[in-house]
Amino acid sequence: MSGRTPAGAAALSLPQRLAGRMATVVWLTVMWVILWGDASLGTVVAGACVASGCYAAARLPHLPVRLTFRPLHTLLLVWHIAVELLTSSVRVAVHVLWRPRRMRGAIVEVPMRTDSDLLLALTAAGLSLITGSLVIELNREEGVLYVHGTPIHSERSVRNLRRQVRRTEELFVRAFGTSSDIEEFEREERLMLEAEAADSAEGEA
Amino acid sequence: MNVLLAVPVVVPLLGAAASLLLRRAPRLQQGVAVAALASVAAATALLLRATADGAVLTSQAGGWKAPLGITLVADPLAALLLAVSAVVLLVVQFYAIGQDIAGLSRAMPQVFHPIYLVLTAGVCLSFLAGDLFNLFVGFEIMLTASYALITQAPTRARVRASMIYTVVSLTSSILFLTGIALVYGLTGTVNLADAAVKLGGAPAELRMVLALLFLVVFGIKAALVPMHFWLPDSYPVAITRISAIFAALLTKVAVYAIIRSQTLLFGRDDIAAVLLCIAIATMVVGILGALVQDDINRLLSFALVSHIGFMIFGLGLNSVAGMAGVVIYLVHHIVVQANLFLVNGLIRQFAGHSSLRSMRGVTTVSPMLSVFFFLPAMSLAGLPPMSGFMAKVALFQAGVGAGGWLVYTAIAAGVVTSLLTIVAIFRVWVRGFWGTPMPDMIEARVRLKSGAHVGGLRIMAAATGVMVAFGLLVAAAAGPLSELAFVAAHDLMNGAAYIEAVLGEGAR
Amino acid sequence: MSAPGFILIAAVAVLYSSGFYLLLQRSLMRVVFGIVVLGHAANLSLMLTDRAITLPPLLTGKEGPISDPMPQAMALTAIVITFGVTTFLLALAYRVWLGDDNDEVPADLEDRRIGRLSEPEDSS
Amino acid sequence: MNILDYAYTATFALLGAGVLLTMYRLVRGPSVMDRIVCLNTTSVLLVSFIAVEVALRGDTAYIGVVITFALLGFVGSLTAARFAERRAHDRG
Amino acid sequence: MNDVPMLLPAILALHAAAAVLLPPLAGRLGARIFLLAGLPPAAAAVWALAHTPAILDGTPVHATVAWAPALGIAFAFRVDALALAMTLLVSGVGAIIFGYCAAYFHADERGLGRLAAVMVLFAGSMLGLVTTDNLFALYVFWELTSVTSFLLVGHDDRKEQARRAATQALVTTAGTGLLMLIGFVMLGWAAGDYSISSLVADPPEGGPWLTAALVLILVGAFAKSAQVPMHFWLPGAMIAPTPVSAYLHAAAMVKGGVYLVARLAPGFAEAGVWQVLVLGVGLATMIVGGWRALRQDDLKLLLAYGTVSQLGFLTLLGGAGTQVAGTAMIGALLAHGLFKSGLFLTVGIIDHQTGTRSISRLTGLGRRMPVLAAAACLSAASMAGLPPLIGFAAKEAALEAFVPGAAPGLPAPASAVELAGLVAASVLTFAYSARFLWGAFGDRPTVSERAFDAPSAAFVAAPVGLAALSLALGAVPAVADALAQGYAHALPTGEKPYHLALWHGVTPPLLLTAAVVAIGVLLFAKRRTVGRIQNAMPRWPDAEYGYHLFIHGIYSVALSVTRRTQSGSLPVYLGIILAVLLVLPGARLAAGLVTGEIAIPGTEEGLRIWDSPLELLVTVVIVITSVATVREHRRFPALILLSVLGFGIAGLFVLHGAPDLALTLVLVETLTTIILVFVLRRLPATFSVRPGGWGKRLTVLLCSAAGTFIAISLWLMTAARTADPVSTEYADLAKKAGGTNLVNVILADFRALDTLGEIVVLATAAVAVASLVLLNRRDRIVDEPAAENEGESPEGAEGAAGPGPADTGALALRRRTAGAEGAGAETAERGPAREGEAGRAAGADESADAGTAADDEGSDDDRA
Amino acid sequence: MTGADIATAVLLPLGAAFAFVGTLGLVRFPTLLGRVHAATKPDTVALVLILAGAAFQLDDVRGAAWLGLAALFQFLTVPVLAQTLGRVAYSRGEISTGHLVTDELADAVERSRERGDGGGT
Repeated sequence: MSGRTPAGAAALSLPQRLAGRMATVVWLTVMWVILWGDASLGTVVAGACVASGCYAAARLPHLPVRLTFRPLHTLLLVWHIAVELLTSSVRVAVHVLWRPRRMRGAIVEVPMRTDSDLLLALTAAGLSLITGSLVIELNREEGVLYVHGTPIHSERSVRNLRRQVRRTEELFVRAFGTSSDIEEFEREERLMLEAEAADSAEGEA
Repeated sequence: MNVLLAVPVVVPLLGAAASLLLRRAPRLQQGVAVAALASVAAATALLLRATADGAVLTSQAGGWKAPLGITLVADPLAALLLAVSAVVLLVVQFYAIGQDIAGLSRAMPQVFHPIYLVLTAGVCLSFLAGDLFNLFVGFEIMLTASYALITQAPTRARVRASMIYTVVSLTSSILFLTGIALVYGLTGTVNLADAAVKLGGAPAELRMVLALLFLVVFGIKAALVPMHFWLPDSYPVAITRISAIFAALLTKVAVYAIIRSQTLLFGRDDIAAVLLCIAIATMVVGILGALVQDDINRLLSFALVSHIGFMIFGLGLNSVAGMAGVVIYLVHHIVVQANLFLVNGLIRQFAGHSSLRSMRGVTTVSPMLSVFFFLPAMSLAGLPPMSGFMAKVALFQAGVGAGGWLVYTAIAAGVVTSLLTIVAIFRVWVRGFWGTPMPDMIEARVRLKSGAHVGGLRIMAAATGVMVAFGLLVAAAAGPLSELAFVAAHDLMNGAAYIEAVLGEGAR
Repeated sequence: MSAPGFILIAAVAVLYSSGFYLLLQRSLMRVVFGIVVLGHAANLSLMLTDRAITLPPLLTGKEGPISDPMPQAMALTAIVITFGVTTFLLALAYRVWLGDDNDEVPADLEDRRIGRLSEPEDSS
Repeated sequence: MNILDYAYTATFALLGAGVLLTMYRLVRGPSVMDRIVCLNTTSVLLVSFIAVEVALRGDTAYIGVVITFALLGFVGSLTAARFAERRAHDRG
Repeated sequence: MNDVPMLLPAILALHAAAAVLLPPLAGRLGARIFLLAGLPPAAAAVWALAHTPAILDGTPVHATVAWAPALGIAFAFRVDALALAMTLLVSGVGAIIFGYCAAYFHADERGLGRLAAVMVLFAGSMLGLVTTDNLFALYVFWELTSVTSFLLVGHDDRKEQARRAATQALVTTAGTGLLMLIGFVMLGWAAGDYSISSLVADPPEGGPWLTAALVLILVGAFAKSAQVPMHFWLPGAMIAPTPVSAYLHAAAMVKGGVYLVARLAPGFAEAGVWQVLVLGVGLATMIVGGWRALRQDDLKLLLAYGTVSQLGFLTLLGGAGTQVAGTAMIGALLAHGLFKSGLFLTVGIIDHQTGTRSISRLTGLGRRMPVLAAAACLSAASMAGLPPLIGFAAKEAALEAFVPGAAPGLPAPASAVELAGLVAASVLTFAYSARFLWGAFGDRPTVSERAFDAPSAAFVAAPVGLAALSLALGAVPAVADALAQGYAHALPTGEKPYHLALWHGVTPPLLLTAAVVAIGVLLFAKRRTVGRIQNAMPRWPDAEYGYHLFIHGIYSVALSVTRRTQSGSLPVYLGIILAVLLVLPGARLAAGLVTGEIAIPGTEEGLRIWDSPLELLVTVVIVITSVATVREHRRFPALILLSVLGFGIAGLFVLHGAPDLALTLVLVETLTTIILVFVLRRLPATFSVRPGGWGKRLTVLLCSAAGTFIAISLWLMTAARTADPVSTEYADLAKKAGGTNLVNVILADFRALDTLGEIVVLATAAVAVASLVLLNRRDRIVDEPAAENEGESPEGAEGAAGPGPADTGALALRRRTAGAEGAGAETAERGPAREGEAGRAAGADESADAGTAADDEGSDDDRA
Repeated sequence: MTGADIATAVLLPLGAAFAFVGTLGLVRFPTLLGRVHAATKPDTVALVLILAGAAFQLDDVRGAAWLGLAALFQFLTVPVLAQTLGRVAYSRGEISTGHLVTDELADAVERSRERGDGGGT
């Protein structure tokens, strides 16, 4: 959530940028109206003013809205997150009650396969929502997430964490990514799989 | 809905808004400020005429009848104080304008004028408020404006002073709020008249506790000993015009609040002893402090504290005569304090400071100034034929009439205080005005008389002169003034008129 | 008839006490905290002047007595006012920090000077 | 007294216990971060309380409060966290 | 009332007008301005003469100008014989002296205009003092003479001695004047009337009240007429220019007290305290004055002490309250006014021509200024009470008045004592009169003659004229006698009428006078022996020393009190305020609870633990967080605790059915937190930790006590409420107004004014913050040069101080870097501002250490 | 005893239980990050459950919708907060490395240092 704009932002055309802005403003206005409770004209206008004011004041980073929406995958994603949330909450609960002192964690570096900032951010958010994991740092330039996971006791659980992160990322990409994002994602994944295969082979040799 | 009552509050606020918008055009800004203050003065003058016979004007804001809505009330006392304050505010405004024209001030006019008007509105609202919480709001408006004003041309000392000032005032505000909570808890209303009626039926001891609490609350702002320490540390440090207004009005508003609350809400005499003790302490401690000061402003501030004691003394007499004395003293003191501070401001132009340690021979440097100083100085010292003498005579008459050893002690303290005031104030004269003038003061005089400053200085001097004249007028008009004072005192001492005016006939 | 329970009275007492204590500190920041706490205390005591009725003063046709709106209105005003003044006090603290490196309330110089005097300067 | 009442009592009890625990951590510290976390937790718990109240009364008056608290608690904690970070940098 | 008497106020106004108009003319007219200034007194004198016959026929002149009737203050005038005598003295002699001034002062004298104005003002107020009939008006003129005499004595304000003497005179006379005012108020209150004539006509019945009033009044009067022990200011006041001394300290002002005594005597002479005081003090003054006059070397001082003695004499006569004494009093009054001012003027001439007044340096003036010497001889003779001068007649009358049995009111022994005193005083008077003549005009071979030129005729005219008057009045005592009888008939009658005359036949007084002369001559002849005796005698306790002791004592007390109370530290101030809160209402509440006058509410009305257990929970939160906030010594954690506390309060509000309140609170809370964070960013991480100990414990005790007090009173008050809150009526009104949320309706409709005020406060605070944080930073940058100028100006110690600039640089540097890592971009433009700030700060530091901070800060605005 | 009531009766205590557990973790976990985990996530669950439970008691849909909005906010804000907290905690060095199996961020920071540009924060 640090306010640095993506490299591509500068290249955006004005209408796109305006679109981004408008989206935010509209969203804020809606919030305002809902909070206010009645949808009278005055409220809307006031809300719009306030929203744009806040927006101008806060100089929020306007991410290019290049997203598509796939309901099916979205459902899948939501389900995944919900399950993860519950299960991991339970896990944490167990640890809380059972020997909390023993609980250990790890900070794992997970290279991402997509380079869309938005997806990256979404993924990070999603991960942070899940109890077991918590994104500590995301390095946009290299597209790497540093995730703190807990409870983690062994290399195996570290690998599980990695897998979980990757899974989440994939779901997000498939849910919201544009076709280009998805292609790009799959290319990256292939490369990565090969690499893994390679060093696993080394491992066997 | 009596419009006259709304004018002193609303017009300055409008003026403030306008002058805030006009901050790029100094002349216009000054014009707006003067116009607003002048209209306030006119309105208050009309109010005074309307209430001179003891009538109590009310206006129910928004047309909601008394205990529900907010009531603005102008009884003779309020009207009188309003009128005097308006004049003083106007004159000081001219002084300020003069100083800005002369380019001798580092205060930012574009901030000063609006906030000054807000201060005016706050003062007027506090005088007019017929509702405890509204009084609180009025106080807050006044105080917030004063916070802003005391930090004009901020220097290290001023920031320090404003810190003390702000924190102490805030403390009193918090206590005020607490007091309001208590009153509402006991009576279920905050309308002064209504509360007065309902407090009548409340347990006496609880009423007493409330009375004392409010005495403390307003006593802090009125700088009653031993809650006065903040005043000499904060007022003198501000720039002249501000010190003048603060010394003249703010403490008086607090005194007014004390009078109003003690007479109307808790109008029984069981607090009189406390008041008298406080009055004695205030008079003596204050003037003793004034004796050892080197800075004229600080000296005046201590004198201010000590003379607040006189008003509390009159209040403690709990008689019509005493109250009349207080009213006269209030009027006299508002004028004379503003007067002396303004003169001192002019002196500073020559001396560059107001410390007696390095000030000699002002009489030689500027005879006019010395006349301007001498007359109000006499008045402050209570020497005839100035207004201060009137006020003291009224108080002493009331005191002698009241009797009782505590009262006699208070009278003795009053005499001592008057004597020490003479010593203190004439010490300023002897050390600062007599003697061979300091060379740099003469240089400063030459510098100021020549060049760009002259026009502005003339206005400043004229304003001060008007103030002196006003002081003399108060003395000369002692006859009508005392008549009015007695009328006001009579209204104060039996709240019936007030209550009926607010709640309508058949209340209580 | 409408007095609040002891628990809340105790709360008020604690609030006022701690507020006063903070107020008596030399660091302006703690003074500000004290003002904030005292503001809470004052508003709380305003609220406590009516019976502890949990129904808000809304005329939504719900049956049952509603809580007294008057203290709420006053407390609202008071909150905002206190906020404004607190902000000013903070600006002041900032200013003090500009002047000297901390936010302590220094003693008045002239008072100190006079305090140092042993003899009155002139008794003419 | 039906199940619902038991449920409410239980809820209040659990939330109350939570509040107390949070207070413990809040006072105990040790790190500022802990306190910030507690700040957030407190706001969340408060929101939960109000939500339960809403349920208890079936009264929509407080829903605005719920939402606003949720938001403001977040804002406060976030600001605090940001500040803590800057402090860390100043030290470094 | 015919319009002629209304001239009197007009004449008074004329004095005032002259005082206002004269100063500008001084430049052109020079010393001749005094001739103009003399016109009003002359007019007054003429007016008095014009009315003399009517007044002597017993019809006093009345005139009244209302001032403040509600307070009993009115300019009421009533000119009877006594007033007439005083008027003639004050205005007549005054006019003469004004004429004398025109010759006395050089044109290039400093502040002539001022002097003339103040003198005429004094003449006016003196005139008013002796003619008014209202106690307060009397006091007005009384204090006016004090103030004007202050200005006159301090005329040569560049002499330290003059300043001291002026202050002394003012403090003594004005201070005791205040006592007199109280006396007047008491007297008037007892009589229910402030008109002197009616007071004297039927005085209020006696008693402690009256006694107190009389004592207070007499104290004032004695101080004014320099009676022992308050006589010290008069010799000191001799620093004034000689004509001023001649007027104030011989003819006019010092007579004020005597006048007052004489004025009140007809009404109050019987009062025991009156006689004791007047006779005792008068006697003592007479002797002391004479005795000390006898050893002066400075002619003027000699006369001053002589005056003291004579004033005692007058007080004695005025207060005695018998017809004879009254007669003598008038005579002596006129006599003294004439000869004493004449002698003063003589001294003035001597001083003016020879440049000295010291007996030991004068010689042979008798030969060089025969006319003056002759005049002086006449005046001195009158002073010594030799025939055929008015002084003699008066002295005869005085002795007559105290011949045992002559005075009905007086017990024989007392009058015997008085008589003895009179005789002794007369002897002394004779002696110092002789000494004066010998000292001023006698030949002393030991002293070398001084060169000087003879005075002009106009110059000498005044003393000669006065001496001639003494002679004339002496030759024709009937004139003075008429006045005297006019006054005396008001007094309780003696056994036989007595008239001022040179010859009553061989009476005891005559014999006494002869004896006086004889002893006096002896005393003068043996002056060396006398001098030795005087030096040998132990020095009497000096009243002036007492005065200085008094003043110094006051200053010391003031200093110690102020030093103890005015500590300058904010926490102390607030602590004291809390203490007061506990002592006044707190103690009262405690007392009420203890005595049971405050009922503790029973169970049915609010004696309960809680309304819902949740309150307990919230209370726990509140208590824990607030206590933790108090104990926390790091800023930031304290801030977080504070926010949690805010949430707790909000929860309580929710419990009490105040959603809007809770909302606002949390909103404000968050905003405060954010702002606080931005400020905290710049401040050190921890508060300064203060050591524990008693101070801290005391603070804790104080605060908790105050908190408890408020909480308990809240509980009691709310429990004691009987009436329904007004707000119960809001509901249906709001329905009419069409609002559903009562709070909003109240804020927006019923109490809209409060809301307006709230907005105003917010706006003002915003402007204040802006002007404090943003604008001034800029204008610092702009007028940095201005600050430099100040640095150069003598007061502005900033920058001028030695190590100032060095630290400035250092500080600025530190700030700059701190800012740089602090808050990124805006630092760039804030840097210089900081530098300026730091510079000022450093400068202020220096000056602060120099202790002159107040000055240079003061100069900051008013001398930009 | 409607179905809505039953739902509420189930959801509310469940949510409360989650909240309790979370705070318990806040107290009992040894590491700061652990506490952050425990404090943020279960609370989210708890709040959502409770809001749901409350929603069942509301007769009008708008109220329920608002509650849903509140839940949505929670979903939006929690990750942001958690992430910020984590980053800050890490940058303040308040990670008790004793409890970490691996810390690859540290290695990364190390690498970036060598490479010379401030890679991490």
